[in-house]
Amino acid sequence: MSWKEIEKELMGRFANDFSGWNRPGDRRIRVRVKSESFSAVARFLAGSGQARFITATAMDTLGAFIEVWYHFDLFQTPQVLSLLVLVPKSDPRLPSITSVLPGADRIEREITEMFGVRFEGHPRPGRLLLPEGWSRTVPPMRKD
Amino acid sequence: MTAFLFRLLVFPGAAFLLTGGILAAFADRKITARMQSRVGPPALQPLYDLIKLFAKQPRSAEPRRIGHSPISPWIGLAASLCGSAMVWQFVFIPSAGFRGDFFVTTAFLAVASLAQITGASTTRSGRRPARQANFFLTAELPFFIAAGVPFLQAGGTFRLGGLAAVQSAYGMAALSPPGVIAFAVAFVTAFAKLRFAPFDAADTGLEAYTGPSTRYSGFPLALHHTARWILLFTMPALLAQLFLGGLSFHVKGIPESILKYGLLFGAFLFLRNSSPRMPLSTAFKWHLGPLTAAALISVGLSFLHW
Amino acid sequence: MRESISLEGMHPLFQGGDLFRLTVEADRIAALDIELGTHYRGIEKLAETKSWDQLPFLLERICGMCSSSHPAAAVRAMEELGGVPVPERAQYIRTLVCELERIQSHLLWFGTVGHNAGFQSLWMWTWKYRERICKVFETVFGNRLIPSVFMAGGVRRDIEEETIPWMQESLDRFQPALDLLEGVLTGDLIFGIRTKSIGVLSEEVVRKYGMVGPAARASGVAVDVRKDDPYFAYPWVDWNLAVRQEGDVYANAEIRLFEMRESLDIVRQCLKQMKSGPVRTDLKSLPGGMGIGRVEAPRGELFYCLVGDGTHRPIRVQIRAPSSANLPALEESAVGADLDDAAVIVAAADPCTGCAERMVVIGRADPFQRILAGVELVRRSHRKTERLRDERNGTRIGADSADKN
Amino acid sequence: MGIRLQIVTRSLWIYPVVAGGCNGCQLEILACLSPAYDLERFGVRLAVSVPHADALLVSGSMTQRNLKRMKRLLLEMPEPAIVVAVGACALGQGVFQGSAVISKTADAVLPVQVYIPGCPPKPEAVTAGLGKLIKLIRQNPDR
Repeated sequence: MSWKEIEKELMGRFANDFSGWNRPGDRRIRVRVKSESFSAVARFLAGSGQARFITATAMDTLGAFIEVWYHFDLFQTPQVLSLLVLVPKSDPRLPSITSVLPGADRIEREITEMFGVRFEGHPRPGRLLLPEGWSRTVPPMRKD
Repeated sequence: MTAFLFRLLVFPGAAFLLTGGILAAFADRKITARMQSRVGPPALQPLYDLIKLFAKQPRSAEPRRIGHSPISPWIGLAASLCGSAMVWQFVFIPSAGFRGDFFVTTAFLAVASLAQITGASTTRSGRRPARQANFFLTAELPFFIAAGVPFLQAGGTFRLGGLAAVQSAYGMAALSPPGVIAFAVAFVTAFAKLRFAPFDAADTGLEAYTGPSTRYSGFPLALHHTARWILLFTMPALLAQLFLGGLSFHVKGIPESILKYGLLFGAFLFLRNSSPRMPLSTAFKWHLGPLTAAALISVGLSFLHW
Repeated sequence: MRESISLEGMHPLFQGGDLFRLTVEADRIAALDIELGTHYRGIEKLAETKSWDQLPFLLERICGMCSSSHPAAAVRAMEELGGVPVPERAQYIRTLVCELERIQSHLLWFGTVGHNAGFQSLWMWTWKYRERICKVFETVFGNRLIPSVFMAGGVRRDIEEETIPWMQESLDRFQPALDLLEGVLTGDLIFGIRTKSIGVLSEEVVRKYGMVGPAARASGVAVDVRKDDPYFAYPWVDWNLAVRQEGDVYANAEIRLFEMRESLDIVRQCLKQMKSGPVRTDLKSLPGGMGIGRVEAPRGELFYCLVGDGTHRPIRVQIRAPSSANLPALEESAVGADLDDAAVIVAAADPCTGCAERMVVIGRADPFQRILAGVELVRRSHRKTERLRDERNGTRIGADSADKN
Repeated sequence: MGIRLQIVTRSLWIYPVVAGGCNGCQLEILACLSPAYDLERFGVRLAVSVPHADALLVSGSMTQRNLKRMKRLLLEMPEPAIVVAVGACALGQGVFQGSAVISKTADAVLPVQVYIPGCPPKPEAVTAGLGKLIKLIRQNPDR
């Protein structure tokens, strides 16, 4: 299956969950995904065998949401697919994708520690491991 | 009595061996450095190291470990001194040998090597050194069998002292077909006794355990090093005595002896510095398989008077 | 009997570290835990306080071994963010620096694998030749390890025309290193025994964990950012990608040797093709938005995601180092290997903790409580056995006394 | 103590340790032992483990997680023990100044006797630093 077909199927299957599909330059694809359907998209991408999970970027843009970008490398193309999931600060929860993409294990724990986003269904949610005796209760990368 | 004390403490004994050991250690480090295209340590560097280690004092605040009870370095040093003193005595005074002295010598040398490994049992874990000791004994087996070959050829007296005289009369053991095989086997297994790569065992631990001496410090470590250096000093002499007609110190024999000793010593260092270490499991198989078989074949051949 | 071993002091670059913990059962590795976090310096947070221009100086110091790849990826991200054009000569210089760094990093790999296999001389020999690369860096850019050439929009320092013949000569004098390593790979029986079918990573595992770099290419997955997402001067020079199927340490060595050859070739081509011209475009400020930069560091794909808000500073710097993608698979692949090979496997995975720990924090309980002497470990495990036995018998006495000890 | 230190200068076994940093200083210290510089000329050797070491070469920024470890390493070294701080990070936090997890310099944690600046210090600088240390001890053994 080539990426073109995957893209078509992705658009067909998750048309209602995607918004703002844009391409800044010919090598990047950015799209927003609804947080409830994100794990289905991730499972689809993992199953397609044409995408490699790179990492996830969480950031606090001082709004009501924490932005979490999931980056996928698409094989045989120079493209990077970035999926944006918005997590409300009032209830920071996301489904864990570690079971389908084991490479996400560490970055999910890292985001938990640094941003306080809980990943539900993570197989071994390590507790906050900044230096021992890290006393501050606010996750260090949060800006509020 | 004085003659015995002199032999024990000065001439083929402690003082001579210590000097020889330091020289051997220096030669080892210098040749290794040259092979690695470095300059290498100044002369007497091993002596400075020893003095320094004797002067070091473990901190009192350090948690006590059994590794610091200096029993096995003492045993190692004592055995290494006794075994080496015997070998060198037979080199210099061939008449000093007695029937079966070969067994006594090899037993001492075996204990010396073994004590270095038991040192490891007091470090991080007891299990792995047990495996190393096991391995060491498997290396000792082919060595022992192979070392028996020249004695069988010489009439089965197992007298290390007189072996050189017999060989000078009837030719070197290493020139007969069983002797060649036995020499090769003894040479390879000597690496295990010296704890040199590629055929050694104990330092395989260095890869995972940083070696038996890792938790010693100061005085016990100095003993440990001395025992090892003395073994290194003696091993070429032992092999020469067994297979190459011995080292002789008559005027016309000196160049030949130096050549024999130097070649053996150089061969040890060259091989050790130009190849990685065998994994323990492979070395196990080598020792118990082909090497023991080759040693047995050479014994069989020498019974057939080849 | 299970026992726990720390590989402290095993890796010459991480002496004193307590990074790898092995659990061993009957001389086989039952588990390998990688405990990062001791080198965690909070760089991603710190980076938010630096201006765009200061950023490369901080990022270079994430890791001394891939000190050029980090700023390279960062400037790629910045240039994508701002749409900054980069002069051709600058691209050649960047490529050259990255490739020289790859050569020295791969040499280090050979050295550490040799060291851990008990081949001290190989360690010394590789350092001898690595020194030549350092010398080139020092002469041309002023620092042996951290050349500080990268900046958004170009390079900080030009290569003077007079030094180019000297550089070419230095590279020619580097050739013996490759011949030496070739000799070790093909001619050394014991090196073969130590590395063939050791630490095998299957293609499946590589894909599952999303591994990158030489480790992935040794297992038959042809991922290389230089080919997939061409950048700098890579499209303009001629080079090949090596892929092996075996996935063992030996295949890793072959891949790295091949890459060193190719890198040397790329550097020569860069020196030949470089035309004089400007080496940087001035950069006033960067707009808001997200920029992604990827480069092929010596250990694999290095990923940067920079977010700016139009001011002179980034508001988010996200770094994904190749080691943090490759090391998790090690925890799986090392299981079942012989204890003798543990050191070689770990060295061959090319752990770069400086990179991996710039952010990732992994670990369980307080590590300092677990640094125990071997005797203590054995005693503890005995105690635990007793406790478990007692628990099974319905008594809790053993457990209580064990806790008091 | 004085004589002991004098002896140590003849065979200084070093144990480089990274207290949370980029390994650059570590690379340069190891480069000192490599063929191009070869500190073994002066009897300097790489110690296999801390109990063998005479000098602890600390490099890298002291991250909070490393503080206890550094103290433990110092305790394991037999007397006389010398501590050398190598590189900008160990001397004064270097480029990581301001990070929340780095609060101390090496000399706030360990009894540092010699400072070798640089980011990373060149092998020549490390060699010179150790040479100065040796000279200092020989001239003034009681410190």
